[in-house]
Amino acid sequence: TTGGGTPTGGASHEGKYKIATIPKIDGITWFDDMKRGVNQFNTDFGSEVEAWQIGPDSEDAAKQVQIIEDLIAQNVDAIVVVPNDPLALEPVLTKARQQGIVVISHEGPALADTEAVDYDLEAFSNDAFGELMGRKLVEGMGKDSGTFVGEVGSLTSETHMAWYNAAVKWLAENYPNIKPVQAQPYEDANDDAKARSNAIEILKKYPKLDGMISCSVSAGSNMAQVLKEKKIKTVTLSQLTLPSVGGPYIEEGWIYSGQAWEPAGAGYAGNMLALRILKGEKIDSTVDLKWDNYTASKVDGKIVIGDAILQFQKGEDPFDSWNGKWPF
Amino acid sequence: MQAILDRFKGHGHVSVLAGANIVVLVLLAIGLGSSFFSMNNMQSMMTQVAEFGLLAVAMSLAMLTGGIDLSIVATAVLAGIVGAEFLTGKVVDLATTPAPVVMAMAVAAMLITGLLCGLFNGLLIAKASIPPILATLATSIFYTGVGTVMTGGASVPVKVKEFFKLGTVTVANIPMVFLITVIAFVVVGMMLRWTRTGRRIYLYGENAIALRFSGARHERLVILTYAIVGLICALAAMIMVSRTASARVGYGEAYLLQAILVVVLAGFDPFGGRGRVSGLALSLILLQLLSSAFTIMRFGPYMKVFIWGAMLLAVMLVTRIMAGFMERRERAHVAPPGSGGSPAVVEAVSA
Amino acid sequence: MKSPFRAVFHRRSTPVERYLTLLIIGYAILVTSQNPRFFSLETVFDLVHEGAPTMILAVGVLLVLVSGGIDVSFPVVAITSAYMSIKLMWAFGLDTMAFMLPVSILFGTILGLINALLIHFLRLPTLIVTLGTMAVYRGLMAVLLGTSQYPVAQMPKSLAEFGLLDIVSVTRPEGVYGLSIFLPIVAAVMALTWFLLYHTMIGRSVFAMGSDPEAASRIGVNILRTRLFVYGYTGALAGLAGLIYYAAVQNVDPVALSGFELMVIAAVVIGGAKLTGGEGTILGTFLGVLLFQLFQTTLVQLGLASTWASFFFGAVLLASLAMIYIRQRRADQRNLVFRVG
Amino acid sequence: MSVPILEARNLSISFGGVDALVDVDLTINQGEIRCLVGENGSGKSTFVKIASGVYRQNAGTVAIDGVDMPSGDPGAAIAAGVQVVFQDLALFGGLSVAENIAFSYMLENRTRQVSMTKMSELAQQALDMMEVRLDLEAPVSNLSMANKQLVAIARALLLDARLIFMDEPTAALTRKEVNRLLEVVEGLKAKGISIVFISHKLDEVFRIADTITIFRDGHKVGDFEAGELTQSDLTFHMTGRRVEYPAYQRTPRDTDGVTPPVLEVRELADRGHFSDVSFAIRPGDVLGLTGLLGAGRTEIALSLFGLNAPSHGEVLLDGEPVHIRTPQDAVGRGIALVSENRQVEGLFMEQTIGHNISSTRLDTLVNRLGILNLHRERELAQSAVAQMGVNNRNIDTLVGRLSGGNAQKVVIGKWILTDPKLLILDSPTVGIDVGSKAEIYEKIQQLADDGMSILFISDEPEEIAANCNRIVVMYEGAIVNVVSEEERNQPNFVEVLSQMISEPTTRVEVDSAAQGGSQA
Ligand SMILES: Nc1ncnc2c1ncn2[C@@H]1O[C@H](COP(=O)(O)OP(=O)(O)OP(=O)(O)O)[C@@H](O)[C@H]1O
Ligand SMILES: Nc1ncnc2c1ncn2[C@@H]1O[C@H](COP(=O)(O)OP(=O)(O)OP(=O)(O)O)[C@@H](O)[C@H]1O
Ligand SMILES: [Mg+2]
Ligand SMILES: [Mg+2]
Repeated sequence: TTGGGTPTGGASHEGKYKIATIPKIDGITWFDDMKRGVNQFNTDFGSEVEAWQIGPDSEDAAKQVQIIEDLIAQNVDAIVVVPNDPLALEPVLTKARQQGIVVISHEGPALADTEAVDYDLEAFSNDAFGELMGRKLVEGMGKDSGTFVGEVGSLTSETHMAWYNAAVKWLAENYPNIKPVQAQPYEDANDDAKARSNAIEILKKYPKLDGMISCSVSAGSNMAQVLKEKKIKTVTLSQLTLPSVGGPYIEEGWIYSGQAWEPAGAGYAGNMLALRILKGEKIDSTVDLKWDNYTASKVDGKIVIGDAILQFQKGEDPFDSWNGKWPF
Repeated sequence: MQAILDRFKGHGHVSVLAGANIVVLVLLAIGLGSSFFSMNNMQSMMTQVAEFGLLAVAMSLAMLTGGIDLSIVATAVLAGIVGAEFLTGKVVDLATTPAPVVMAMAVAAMLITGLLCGLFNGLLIAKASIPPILATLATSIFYTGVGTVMTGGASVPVKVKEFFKLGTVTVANIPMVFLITVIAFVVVGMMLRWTRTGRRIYLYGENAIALRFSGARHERLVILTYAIVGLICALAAMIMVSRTASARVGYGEAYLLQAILVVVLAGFDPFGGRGRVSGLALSLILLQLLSSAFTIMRFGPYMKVFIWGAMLLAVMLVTRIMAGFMERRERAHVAPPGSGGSPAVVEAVSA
Repeated sequence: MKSPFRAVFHRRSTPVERYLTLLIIGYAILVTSQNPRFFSLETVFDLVHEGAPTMILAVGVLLVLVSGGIDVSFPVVAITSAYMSIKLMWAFGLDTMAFMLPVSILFGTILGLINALLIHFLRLPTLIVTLGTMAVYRGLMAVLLGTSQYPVAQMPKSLAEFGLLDIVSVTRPEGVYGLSIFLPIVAAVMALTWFLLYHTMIGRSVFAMGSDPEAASRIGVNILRTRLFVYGYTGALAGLAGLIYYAAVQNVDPVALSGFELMVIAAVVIGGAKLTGGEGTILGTFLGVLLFQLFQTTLVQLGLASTWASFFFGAVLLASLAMIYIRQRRADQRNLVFRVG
Repeated sequence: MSVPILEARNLSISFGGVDALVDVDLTINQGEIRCLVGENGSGKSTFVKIASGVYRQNAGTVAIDGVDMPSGDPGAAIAAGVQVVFQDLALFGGLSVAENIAFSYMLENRTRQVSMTKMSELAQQALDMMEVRLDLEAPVSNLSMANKQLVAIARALLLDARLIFMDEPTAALTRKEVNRLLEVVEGLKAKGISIVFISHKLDEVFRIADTITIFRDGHKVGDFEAGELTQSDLTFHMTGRRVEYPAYQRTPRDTDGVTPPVLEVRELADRGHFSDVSFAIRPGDVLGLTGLLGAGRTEIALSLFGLNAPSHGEVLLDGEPVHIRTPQDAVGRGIALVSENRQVEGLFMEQTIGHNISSTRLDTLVNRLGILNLHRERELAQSAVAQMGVNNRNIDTLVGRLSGGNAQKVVIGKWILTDPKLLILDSPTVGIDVGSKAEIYEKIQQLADDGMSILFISDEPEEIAANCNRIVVMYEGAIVNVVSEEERNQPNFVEVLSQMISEPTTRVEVDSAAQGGSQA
């Protein structure tokens, strides 16, 4: 299968390829790490590309649209974007592609169904990621019946919901007696204050809770924090987290299992994918994006999927080998 | 002399802005060369300035009355959501209704929503005498709440493809959305200059009490003004929805403070009664030039924030100093004793 | 006979205070009917811990409103000062609250004083001036200090521990609930502010300036000094609130609280502070913040999605404003006072 | 002779186009009572404000005890022992009586900690000095004008001031209250305190003044020993001429008694402001409405203009009962109001003369689309400017640059353009020069002659006597005297009228000025 885009660059391109990476927001740990990947890429391929990252100061799709408009006007060759709101970016990205710019999205699989991107890059299969969350929850609970609660950034977040639904489905099939307390997960808008007050209220409302699956980083770490404050040891947390945020809780035992992927890798791989398309290379059923766990990324239609799930828990690598020096 | 000073007071700011624009353009020409002035970049800037420009002109109207509207973005977003509900097929069946009909309904829905939001603001301000800043603070929270409850915070996708053509279509190389904004500016500018309502808006901003004592329906004027503000926000909503093919709570939040900034920068008096649409246009152009240049120069976002803030403070400082200078000039200019050449025959006697 | 309220506060309760009290009681009953566990000591303890930073910020906002101004820069001042104090703490290697607290408060004060000077000499609406300083403070800090976040593991130990310090705690089968150290801090802030506002000359000058700056200046109130006090004190409170916020959420995020300014102002306004200056009570502010906090945290208990929070808060704010200002409008009509705006 | 307590040299200040003070020298000695007199707007209050540091002068110096004072620093003046009872009082409406009185004292004494008890004690002490009782806890906004005045004086008394300026402290007081105040003033003098006393009531001035300083149009005319002047000398120096305003005589009309009066007010009442007010105005009438400050005259005017809904009574226009609910109603029915506060209610200071004048006529200047006919607007403005004799004929001048008199002509001009049946003038000559005053009188009389009905509100007896053919005197919201045309034509009427105003509770017989039974 091939992507929808027609490579415009090709060997005849003069000068370096300009590839811009646009994070959801500038200056937070996650995207600082992604910038590390972009800079690494810029160093590795400095002879043929000029790669940089530029982002807005708040998670506002309007600001991403503006930046992309400016980049289009500047005739960059490729754009790698982590959209705040994939749908809202569709028109401007479509416009970019019409002007011959290669567009790669990350964490925006919905865009793969549109003309807005050449490819969407996912670090892993969302189903697999969700199943792993479910499996780790059961493992941590150590029993095959009980209740859990779910929390996502927002009910409309495509990836969060994909993970959560996959986890629920897997649990229903394999452990029918482990049930969610309510059909829908809670939402925290990726906001720490909101996540914290949710955690407090959830514990008040469901005193007999056994576990929690959180698909937003804020949800998990704040629950862990509240459990720690209230010294509640009966709730198992299986969740998306960053080592820098969740690491200490894992060490102290408040979080059982954390999952993530490396932002630097996503940044690097996204740029690599863009470069391959720019150079007119054919994207086959697998593609090597030159970063660990992306060397044999699967191509499924317009979605490129790596194998970059990071799972960490106490007593196992890579968590133990990091030993407090969390990379991101 | 006096007349020149008076004229400068009215137009001075506009000429300063025009000068600043020229300086920036020259600097950009030297620094960034022709790439900055490419058709591509011009179109891009026009597109970008479109929706924000509308919000700014809405804010400027509120400021002319001596008020402020903190709900412009919330109004635009709510109007966008209501319109998008049509365009996503929730209200009408897209399969059976022809696209132009759906689009007309959506646009009407946006305009009506905007108008209602504006009217409500106006009523709170005029009939309940709530200070504009508080009334619109409350409604901005409330409209956002309504939008959130309607959508659950989700993005409402536009399924009618023709609609988001509006966001990309160009007429003679000029983006359609930019033309809409230009027309809005011209219409507002003409309204302020040539119509009774426009005149009254200035008078109200200058001295609301005197306008009331002149026998004008001052409350109706306020309601009307905020309704127009709401309507302009609805236009902005139309552009937003077409450019992003969706509507969602939280979109464009940063526009609010930027709009205040650009309007103050344009020489509008926050106390009301003074400001020109031409100044606003210049101020918008200046900001857009700089903003695009900053992206090209790869400035981080916080650097931009800092520069905007510093610019606002600097402009106010300069204005303050200029005003002080004018005052001193006036004092130095000694008027003849008494009330001037009164034709009255007064037998003046020395004591 | 004196009402119990009068006996405690030595003044009549304001209509806004009465209406807010009723509203809060009604709401509490509603929530309790849905979840009896709401009516508990734990709820109070949680409210104290979660609401502390907002409450401290709100007291500062009250002061500004009473003085006839409006300040939108305080969340940025709060975060900037706290972040700065943490950076400095690392530079000196003194991981103790005894260092960070005064430094953060000092920075807050300085930023507040800058606000005051600009407001005084630019003679422009306080909103516009603080809008400018807000952008400058935020931008400058991000450019100079960076925007790295420090989650619990990396944040200063003493700060993280401070956030978890309890003065008493109760152990329940469901967990341990502690009454946070924030309680005495917030209480002290409220008491100090009350004392300053009602029992010192500078506080009375704030009221005088708020109700009629021209008259105040004529009888010899030093307007500049009063402004320096108002914004300096508000900045100091912001510096304090910033650190407490970091301690409470156990996460140092240099861009937190953005957009929070309008919410806090709204809460204070709900509590009856008037934008025209000279009016506002600490009790009203407390009730406004309490209501805000309740809406933020307890909708879950009502089985409503949190998406309703803005809707309800906006509606209550509108009702509050309508009540305050329609009353004022009637009085103005009666007394033939013609007001602008 | 010891160093004078206050010595001002070459003071000058101007506001926009108005020179409020020009090169004024003034010396005030220890323990003297100095009266400043001059017409409205002659610069008396401005002098006070400069001397007390409220305004920063453009030129000149103020020395207290021989020491030059910093310009524009009220704190310094207060520290030097200067206190002011301002014309507009400068009280804090929201704060209590006690706090208002004690505030300056505590500021002055650098009190840090405020105690409500201490404040009440201080306030009581000050009120005792004047032998006055007031509710100390009540907010000042609830007090009557007279009581507010007392609070402001008490505030000054509390500070052992060495020089107290009192700017028209008696304007709102009855004769009885005035007497008590003057006793207080004399008591202060006995303690060696210097008083600068400003009043328009010349009898008061002659009663207490040691020296009288006369201002005219921002210039000091001179200092006079109280004994060396007569009332008419004083008036002459104030106005710069022998005031002989031509008295308005209404020409009787055929329609008199046939058609109903243009305006008739029957038992009109408005709770808290006025009650049981009845009068009628025929075409060509100039009805004078006079009384002390706070008598309720402005409230009546506002009621007739739709800005103050009366609680009781009837208003008839041309014999038809009407309800005037808004100013639009009023304007639509041919009523115009030249309101009391020119700067706030009458003018857009930062707009041009043209825009100010057209502001009442915008509805007739537009086509169906609401587009203004700018050409017609200019014509109208031009004609109004010419008609009113505004000195600056350039209608693009900002109104803020005009002198008070010319600005007032603009206000009257904008209303005359609407061709009203009833023109209400509320204190139209406050703060304007004699020349403009005479012109305005002339214009008013001419309009009345042409058949307009005019309600003329003023507290200046001369002006009322000269311009009105009938007069209503009010006190505390009620009519206490009605003067007919014949009575007005009596000689000596001005003095009689002054007495009617300042002794409202006493029945004044017009012919003999003898005292009758006192009224409730
Ligand atoms: N703040 C001001 N701004 C503009 N003009 C002013 C100001 N204060 C005073 N004036 C003008 O200065 C002149 C002198 O005013 P001032 O108040 O000193 O007169 P006055 O003698 O006290 O009159 P009155 O007897 O009416 O109190 C007037 O023309 C007035 O309109
Ligand atoms: N007895 C009273 N109690 C309370 N307030 C009063 C009383 N008498 C007058 N006032 C208030 O004092 C103010 C001054 O009165 P106002 O100016 O309206 O009266 P006026 O007769 O028009 O006098 P002038 O025009 O000379 O000022 C008004 O706001 C009025 O409400
Ligand atoms: Mg005066
Ligand atoms: Mg009056």
